[in-house]
Amino acid sequence: MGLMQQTIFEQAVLFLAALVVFTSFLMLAQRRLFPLIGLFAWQGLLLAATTALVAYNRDYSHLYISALITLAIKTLVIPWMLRRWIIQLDVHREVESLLYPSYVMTAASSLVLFSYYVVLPIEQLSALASRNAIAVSLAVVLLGMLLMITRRQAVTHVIGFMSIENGLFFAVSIRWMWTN
Amino acid sequence: MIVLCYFGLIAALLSGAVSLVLIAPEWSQRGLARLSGHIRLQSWSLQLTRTDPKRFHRAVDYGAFGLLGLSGAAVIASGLGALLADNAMFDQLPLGLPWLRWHIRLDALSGFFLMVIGVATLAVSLYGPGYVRSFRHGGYSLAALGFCTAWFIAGMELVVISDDAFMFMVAWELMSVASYFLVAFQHEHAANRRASFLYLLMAVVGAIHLILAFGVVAAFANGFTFDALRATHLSPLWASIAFGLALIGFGMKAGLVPLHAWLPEAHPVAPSHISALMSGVMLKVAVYGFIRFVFDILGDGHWEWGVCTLVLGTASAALGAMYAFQQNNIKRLLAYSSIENIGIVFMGLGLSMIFFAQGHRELGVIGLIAALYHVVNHAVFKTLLFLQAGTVLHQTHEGNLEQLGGLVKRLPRTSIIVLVGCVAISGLPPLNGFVSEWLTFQTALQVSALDSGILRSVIPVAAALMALTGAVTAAAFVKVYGVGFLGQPRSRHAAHARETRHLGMMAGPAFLAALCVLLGVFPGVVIAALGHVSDELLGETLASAYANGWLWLTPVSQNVASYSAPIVFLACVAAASIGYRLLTSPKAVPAVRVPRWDCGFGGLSARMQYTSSAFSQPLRRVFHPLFELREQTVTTPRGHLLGTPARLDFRLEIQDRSWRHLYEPLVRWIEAAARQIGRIQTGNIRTYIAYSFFTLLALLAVVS
Amino acid sequence: MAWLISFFETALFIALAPLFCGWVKWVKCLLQNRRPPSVLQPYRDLIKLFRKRPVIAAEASWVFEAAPYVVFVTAVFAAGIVPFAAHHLPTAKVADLIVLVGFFALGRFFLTLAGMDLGTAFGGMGSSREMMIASLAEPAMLMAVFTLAISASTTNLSEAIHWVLETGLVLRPSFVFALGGLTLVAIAETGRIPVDNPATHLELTMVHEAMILEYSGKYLALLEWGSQIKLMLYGVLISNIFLPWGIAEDFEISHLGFGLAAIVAKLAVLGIALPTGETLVAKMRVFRYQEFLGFAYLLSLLGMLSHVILEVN
Amino acid sequence: MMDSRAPLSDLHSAWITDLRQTLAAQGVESQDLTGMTLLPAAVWQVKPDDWGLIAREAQLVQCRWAGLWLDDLGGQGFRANVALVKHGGFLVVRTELEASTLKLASHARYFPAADRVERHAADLYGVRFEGHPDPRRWVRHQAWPEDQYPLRKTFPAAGRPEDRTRPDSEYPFLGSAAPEVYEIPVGPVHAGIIEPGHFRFLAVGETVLNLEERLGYVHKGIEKIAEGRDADGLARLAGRVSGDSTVAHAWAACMAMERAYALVIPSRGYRLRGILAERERIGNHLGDIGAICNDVGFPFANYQLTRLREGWLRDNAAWFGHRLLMDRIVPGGVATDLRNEHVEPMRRRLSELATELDELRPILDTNHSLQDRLVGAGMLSLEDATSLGCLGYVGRGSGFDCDLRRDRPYAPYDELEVDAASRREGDVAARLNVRFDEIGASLKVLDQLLTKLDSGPIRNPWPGEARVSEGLGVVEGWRGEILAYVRFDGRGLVARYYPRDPSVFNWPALEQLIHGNIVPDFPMCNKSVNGSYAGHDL
Repeated sequence: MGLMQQTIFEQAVLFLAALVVFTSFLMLAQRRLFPLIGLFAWQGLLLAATTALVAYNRDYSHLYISALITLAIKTLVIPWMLRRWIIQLDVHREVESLLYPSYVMTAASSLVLFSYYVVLPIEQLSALASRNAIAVSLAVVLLGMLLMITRRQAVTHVIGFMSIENGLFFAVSIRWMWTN
Repeated sequence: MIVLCYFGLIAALLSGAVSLVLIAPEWSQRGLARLSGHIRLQSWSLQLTRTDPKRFHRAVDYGAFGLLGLSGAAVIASGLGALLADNAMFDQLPLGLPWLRWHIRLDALSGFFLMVIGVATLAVSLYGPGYVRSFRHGGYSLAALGFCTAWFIAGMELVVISDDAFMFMVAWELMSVASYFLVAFQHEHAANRRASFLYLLMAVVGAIHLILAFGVVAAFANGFTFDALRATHLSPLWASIAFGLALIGFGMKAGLVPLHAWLPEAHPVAPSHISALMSGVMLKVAVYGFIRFVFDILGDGHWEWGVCTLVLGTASAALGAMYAFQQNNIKRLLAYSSIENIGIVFMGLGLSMIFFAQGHRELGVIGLIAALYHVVNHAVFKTLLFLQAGTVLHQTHEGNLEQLGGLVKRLPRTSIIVLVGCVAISGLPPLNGFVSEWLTFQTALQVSALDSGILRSVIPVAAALMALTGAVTAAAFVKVYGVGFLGQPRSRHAAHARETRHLGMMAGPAFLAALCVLLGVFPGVVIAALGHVSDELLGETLASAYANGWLWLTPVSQNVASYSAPIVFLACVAAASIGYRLLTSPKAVPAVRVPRWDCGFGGLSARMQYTSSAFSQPLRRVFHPLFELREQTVTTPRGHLLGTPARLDFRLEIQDRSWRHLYEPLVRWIEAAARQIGRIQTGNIRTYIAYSFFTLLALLAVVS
Repeated sequence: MAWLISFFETALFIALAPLFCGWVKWVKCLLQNRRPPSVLQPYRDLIKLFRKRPVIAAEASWVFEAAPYVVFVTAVFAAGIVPFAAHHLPTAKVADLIVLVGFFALGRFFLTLAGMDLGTAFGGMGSSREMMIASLAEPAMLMAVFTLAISASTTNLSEAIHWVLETGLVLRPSFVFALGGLTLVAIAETGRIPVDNPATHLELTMVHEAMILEYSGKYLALLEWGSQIKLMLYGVLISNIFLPWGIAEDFEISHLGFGLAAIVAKLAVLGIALPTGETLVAKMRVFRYQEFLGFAYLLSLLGMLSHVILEVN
Repeated sequence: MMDSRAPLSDLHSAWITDLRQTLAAQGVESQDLTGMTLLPAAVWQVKPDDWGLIAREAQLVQCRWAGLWLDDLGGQGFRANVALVKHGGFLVVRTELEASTLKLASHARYFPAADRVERHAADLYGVRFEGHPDPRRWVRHQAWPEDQYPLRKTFPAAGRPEDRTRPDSEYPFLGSAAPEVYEIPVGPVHAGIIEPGHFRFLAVGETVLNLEERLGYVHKGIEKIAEGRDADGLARLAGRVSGDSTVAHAWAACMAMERAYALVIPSRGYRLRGILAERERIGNHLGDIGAICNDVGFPFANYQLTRLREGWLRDNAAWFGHRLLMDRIVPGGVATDLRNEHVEPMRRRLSELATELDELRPILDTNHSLQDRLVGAGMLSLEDATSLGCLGYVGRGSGFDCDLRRDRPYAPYDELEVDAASRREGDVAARLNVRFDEIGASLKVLDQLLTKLDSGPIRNPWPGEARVSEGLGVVEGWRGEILAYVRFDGRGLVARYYPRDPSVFNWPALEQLIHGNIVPDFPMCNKSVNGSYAGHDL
């Protein structure tokens, strides 16, 4: 079952999944704090969009609420608070030096592949697309951990931690898409 | 066919014998005269005897290399015959152990490699007489050189046709030992002695692995012939062990990363035509051994083996190219580039093994053919480039790019041939290097046929690294040509170089350059011939590749990918001729010749052009984790620290990482072990007697 | 017939390349609050250069004179392969995407050699930088090509376009990533900001311009034209692979006309996007190229991964 | 209004007293001429043998070495002067030399800043500086023979030019024996429309190992052709020492002449001079900021700032009659008055410019791609800036903070508040930001000046009598402190004019700050220093 056999909604959800991973990668590569927060907000936005899409497609009204809350908290409130925090701490000019960014990126790509490999044998997830989406969520979680490992700044750690949470949340909301 | 092959062998050995007469010129001259007197060549021999030793030497050189050329031609003919024949040919030689005669087998695979050996030998035999002359003044023993060269070539030929493990190993050792002496030929330099020792060490270690590999298979077989080995069925574990040993053994000879460190030390220090043979051919013999052992003797492979091979191949290709780019010595650069090319060959083989093990036989064939195609391509252009590096060395006495420059004006014909070689080795259309790299890419592109998602995503990464390799190789050869041949001469030697007057030194490389073009323009023909090899090994041919006629190369089908080398070449020729007409047409406004732009300062010097180290610096800086870099700038101030310094020194050392992380620990370990053993050897006679005594006791205990 | 159309199309491509360049310059001038020159200015420049008497350094070898021809001819060949207004061309069968990359590499090989031919510091500098960019761009480019080729299971450009058209609009994350990767590679390979500044006069910062610093007259014209073709080629490649809609599927005159109009429209849009991007950023420091092209590689790799993970069975 | 003849205040002269005591303890006899000439500087006359000791002790008390000029007294030997500065207090030490023993101890060992100035003097006077680390020619190129020294009075002003000057390709640049190192010759003819100068890099790949400048291509013989001019003529000449600093150089020369004649000019004249100088400062900084951005391939900023600068220059033309304000400053005051109806438009333009810059600056500040190029590139340490005595934005970008308008304010700055911008980072970004801050500060100064602008005459007539006198003028130009020395010969004509542009001390800084940078960053670093070729070569 390839991409072409799926409905446009399912395609869109998978597309959003890919974008979520992409934001995680960008976060790993970003060395300045403000853009990092921006990326985190974008990830939240994508998450909210995915949830809303699932809600619309499967007609789950409770997911709309979840999407709204995500939008409010992850895209607006938390980034705003982090911004303020950074300005108060006066660390916004700092540029974190990334030792060997290429190694980190290689590790990140391998993690994506690894999560795919790990999810592969799970038989219960009958719908293949669902399985792949779960792989994506796992990848987001792992990338969030990598972000925390490779950085020193506390703010980055917080963002990494919340990006892990994003991954978990994504897995949950995406499950609704393919459950009956 | 076999007879032709024997003829080739005998011609090679005779050439060695001819060279030996140089040991005692006086004696042999007389002997030769007497001998020729018997066969009525009195006048010729008398003339020879009377004339000065110079002419005698020249005659011997021509004789020896002529015989080598004969050997090459014979081997090409017999190889071609074997390649195109339907069945393999067998024979036994009355040599070897009493219970194990030497078995000979000439099939498509050996035929193909015989041809590769033959082509290079032929080119070297044309080139050799002019080149070795310079060694005569250096007081080197040309007899030893000729003798070892002959045995070296004979050894390679024997390896390729041997059909039992015992003969294989004997021939292999013959090849190794002969080439060791060649590496040690100019032994007055400490670096050369070190390189040759390292080479010998690695050859021995490699041979031990090979013996073990054959031993593992032979342990389950009844006999040492390849037929017997082929017939055995090994358990996956033992098969994997045998594969691993073979990979190390052959990989060491072939120069796979990380077993490669000896190669860039050993290959460049030999005389250039020997370097050409070592890089161009001997590495291929190792590839032959690997193919014979893995595809033929072990038979059904596992995909994990393929992944191992692919990973090692990719690493060799990428690192080889990187290290090559950083070299300033032409021959060292070429040696590193051999590692890179062997890497590409192994990538093809690895892909082939993966596809084959996964049940896609027809795709496996593309990989194998891509690898074999690259084998012959590399043999052609690497031999060419090494020979031309020899010419440069011969004419300028300078092998360091930092001291060359401007040779395109001084050596116009040589530089055109080198340019062909550089374009070919950089994998650019329409020459041969491109075709095999294209085929390897096409193999990698078929990953969607595989079930495993991991393989589907790992193989493209390997292919992307191969693209990196290609680009870096192109950069390396832009450096060779741009720094060495273009620009202004950087030293007196380079400024006064002259074109060689020896016709053979031009003819050998020119022959190879023509082959570069032919192999690039008619891939269909080559692939059709290689089909025999794949048919024999995998039971498949790549008929689809030339299904749409000789004009088109379509490895899978025309819809998937197609490349028409002849059309591209024709278009190139047409464009070139139109361009040339436009350039030389009388109507065109002739260009004004003025000095270069010097920013109005008043003249540029040769110091004001990019150097070799400078050219490769950006990539050195980007990929610095791959190198052991030591860069140091020392300035001597004049009076105060802020003025123009009185003197500025710069030192740059670039080393392979494998030295520090693999070889130096190994060497330390060996030295420690030697010290332990040294402790046993106290030098005291009583201790030795004690050893003997206890040994005796132990033996007695065992016997009783 | 097909061959004829193919030749005609290539000729049109070559003829339109300066126009595209002029358009890009025109838009850029407007964006920078300047009064733009006519979009036909590149033609005038080319004509002027072709008429001028070329000046060549006395130290130049034949490589120097041959290189502009090689660069131009490889660009023309590449233009011949890429479907412009129609696909299913016979020329697309002569060479596939990988050969296209090979042609570019061949042109670059000779251009870099020409940069080193005179033995000036600037030429060598340009060549060395060009080779670094090429080495870093090549893997990214190939990865993007691979993503496309594996999805469409062909490296033949016509076939790939056919496949995209046939499957219709599918939201493929892999294609979006590959598009991103290929765009970055295109920026690097055509020497646009932020990798190279085509408008600079500072010898020490140049890449492409440093290599051709010593050229004049018809040689310079050929090189300029060649790079204009290359710029447009990447534009056509990107728009026709990722948004092939509108391209003529057969050789009917009306379809061809529509195809031409479609590609011109797509290029016009690209010609606005490119200078907009260029206006927003400064040229990168030389040793940031690795990060830029590493990012291109990462995008392409993500394309490949999302293809493997999300799009196929 | 401050009297230009006022002697040094205690604040400015305490160190001079200390230094004199230290020197006296070492047996250096010095004759104190303070107050008799060259006010407001302190002046000592010493013996030639003590010349080196002065430098050693001055270095120990951390003086800034601010210039050296020789003077051919015409048959009565030569006089050498060196200017030393600390806390805004000037000390001129001079010595008399016999024509037969024209040699002095070199100061370059203690003050690297003296290196090229001494070579310049050696080339033009034939004086030998003993212990000078660098024996190579500096300014002479091949224009006149070995034993000819054009600044001696015996040398004709027209010179003895050859038909065609040979190229200077034999100059012994620093080379390296290492085969990996190559040389990049750049200039004197550049691809852009800039002044001529030759740069010789030693590099491996992209990494610059060393940079050597070779200037002197715009040596116009300013010092020679100044001889024999009257005051007006000298002011015109001074305005042409360096075209972009025409106001500052003219002002410095006029200040020197006015001090020599003890001429006080009307207060409106001072204020107008201030307005002209600040306008010149802002115009040049606008151009520089744009040019730096253009050199990193960010033409957007360049076009915006060029637009602003163009408007600024057109205003100059409309209000003062010259775009670059050339010849507006004349001995005794200024040549053009600012009409009253122009005051309000000017004030309006000031606030307009401030608004535009407030919009533009955040765009540049937050553009990562731009900041990535500027931040960290071309680092000049405070230590190097101090020993080279870097002036203006170059010194202030590295935290070497000297601004004459604040340290020792001359009219009209003594009645104004001047915020001298300073940064510590020392990189290109810091020099760019100093320029931005200076524009802001200058806008404020202009505003104050416009407020204080009273009515009255703008120029006092130049006194008719001729006298033998000398004067020292020091002003803060847009590049930094400009020093001018003028001696009148007793016929009302100039006998010696020495303008010292700040570029003299900023050019060597470029050689230092390029270390460890990459070749393609050089244009940007060069532009961030933006030394004047013409002002340096004279």
